[in-house]
Amino acid sequence: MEHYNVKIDAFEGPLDLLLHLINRLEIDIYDIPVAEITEQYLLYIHTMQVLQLDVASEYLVMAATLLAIKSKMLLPKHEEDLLDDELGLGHEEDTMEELVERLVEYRKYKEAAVDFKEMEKERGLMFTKPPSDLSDYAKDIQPEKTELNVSLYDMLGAFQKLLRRQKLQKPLSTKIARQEIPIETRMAEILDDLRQFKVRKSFYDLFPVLDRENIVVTFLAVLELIKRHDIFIEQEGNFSEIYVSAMEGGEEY
Amino acid sequence: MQWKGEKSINIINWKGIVESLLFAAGDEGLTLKQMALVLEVEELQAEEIIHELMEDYRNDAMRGITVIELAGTFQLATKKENSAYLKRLVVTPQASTLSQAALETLAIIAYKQPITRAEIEEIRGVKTERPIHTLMAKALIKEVGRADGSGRAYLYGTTKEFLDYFGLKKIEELPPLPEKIEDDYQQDDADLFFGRFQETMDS
Amino acid sequence: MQWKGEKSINIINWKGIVESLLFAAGDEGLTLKQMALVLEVEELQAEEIIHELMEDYRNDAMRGITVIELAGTFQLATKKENSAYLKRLVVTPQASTLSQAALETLAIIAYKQPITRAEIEEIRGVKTERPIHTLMAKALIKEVGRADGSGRAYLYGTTKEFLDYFGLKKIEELPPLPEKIEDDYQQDDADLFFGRFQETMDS
Repeated sequence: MEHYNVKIDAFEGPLDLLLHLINRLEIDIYDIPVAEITEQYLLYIHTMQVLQLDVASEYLVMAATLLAIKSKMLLPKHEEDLLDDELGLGHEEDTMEELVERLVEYRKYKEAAVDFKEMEKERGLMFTKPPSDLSDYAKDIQPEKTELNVSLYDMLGAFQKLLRRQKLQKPLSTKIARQEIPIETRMAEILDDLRQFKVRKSFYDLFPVLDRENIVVTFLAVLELIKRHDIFIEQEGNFSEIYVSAMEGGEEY
Repeated sequence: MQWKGEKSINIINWKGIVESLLFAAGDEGLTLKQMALVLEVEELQAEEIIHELMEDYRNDAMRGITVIELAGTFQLATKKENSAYLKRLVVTPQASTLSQAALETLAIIAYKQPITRAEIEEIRGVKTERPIHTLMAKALIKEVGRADGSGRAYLYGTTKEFLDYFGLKKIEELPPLPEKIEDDYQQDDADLFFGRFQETMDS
Repeated sequence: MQWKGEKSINIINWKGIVESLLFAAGDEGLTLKQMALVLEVEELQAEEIIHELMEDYRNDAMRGITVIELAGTFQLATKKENSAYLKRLVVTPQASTLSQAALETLAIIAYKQPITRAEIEEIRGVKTERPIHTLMAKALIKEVGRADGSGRAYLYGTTKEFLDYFGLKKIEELPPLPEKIEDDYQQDDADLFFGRFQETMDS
């Protein structure tokens, strides 16, 4: 039994992934082609598993939901179902509608989060100063023994403010940029490789170096090559081997 | 500025005094109430003084600092346009910004407070324990009570620190949620129904 | 102000920039050398700017703050004639009964106990005698021992009253600090994968 952990940070769960797919496929959120979106979604999950990345259980639950909706839509309709359909009460549509409703609701807050990010950035452009040291004015004052009127959150808030407070930078430091493998370089390598052998190659064989930076860059290079129609992907069925081959007459890099 | 009944000699430089107070208070800021107490004037008068001071600052484009209102307090801060120079001078130890998960969670809490974790998770479709911990530790949210029902789950709401962090005067200043989507939805819902109805009729 | 050879468009508001820098530098102040470095000008030019700024402040009697020069560093400070009001600011009971200074100090002690006053001051960057005095008087902290070393400074820790007051059973119940949580956020394969993936898709 595998352990599924919540680890995916750049996609905020299955709803976010679905929204992303809907955007990319330029689908109307209120008119989602179930078969297509399910296929795309599963391809995604499958690719993650191929790359041996942890897939959080929520993603798998959503996959099951999508498959259920899809299969119900494909099933021959019984008479009762037909009746339901006439009344607009079909169960599968209900589930799809529920999903659309959730997507729309979630999207509102996802957009609000974009506003928040912007506000956070704007606020970060303003610098303040710590309170001046006024203790000289307070020498002869005794702290009064009144009741406290603060909460744990006031204390935490005060502490956060302290942590956020900037410190003078001495000396002025320099930053070192992280070295990354350019995706273009990897794209050229993959294409050269495929053209040289002139046969299709297993998707897995494109990942000879198994460090995560390399895996990611290679995968992105493959996606970019597909987008540019430089390579061609074949898969006989769900979860079977994926093959990659070069398209004829592609561009040089 | 001068209040009724005060002698015309020895005019008190209220704006200058408030500027001193704001400077000394730093990022702690001052509320109108505190200013009124220290100046021994009414809050309305304190408000008038601070607004005059803010006006002066606004009218002088050469100033490098300005008066801002954050979470119900007034404080002095550097102008945004000088941030490039300030970044060369200072390091902010906790410059790390909030993660996407934390921002989404915070947005839901900000607009729907008070709200339980289960309700947040229902909207996001994923577990939200960790973003909530982060937001609590950063004092951006707090427990504001308990929900009714068997679980008696904690209800979360935003804090004063939240307003400060995002540069807001008060919670009402939040940009409105994009409700337009909702309207589209209503309409499309009807379209969808009629579309399907038609299909069924035609088949 | 404009340097020789510089184009007349895009005149930089040097005085404003220096004012923001001085403001953010606070009590530490800035030397001409630091200013010159940040502005990327010669020290002589920095000196010219700061003197113009000081002149402006001198000419405006309404200001509550001023630029002072102390041992080769320049800093903003409140005007002496307003000190009576600053004193009142300290004396005036705040809306909450603990000041920001006391709350900060309490948080540092709570999370880093046992800790000496010098260590707290290192974190806060200011003298902390008074907040400690206040917290002791309110029985939220106590002396829990002496540090090793020549000074044998007092070590401070929180009290049972502290726990009672904030409704904690034991000190471990304090919400974890953000840095601790951030450590857990070790970027993993999936993060990296999706992060880069989205960058590419969005580009």
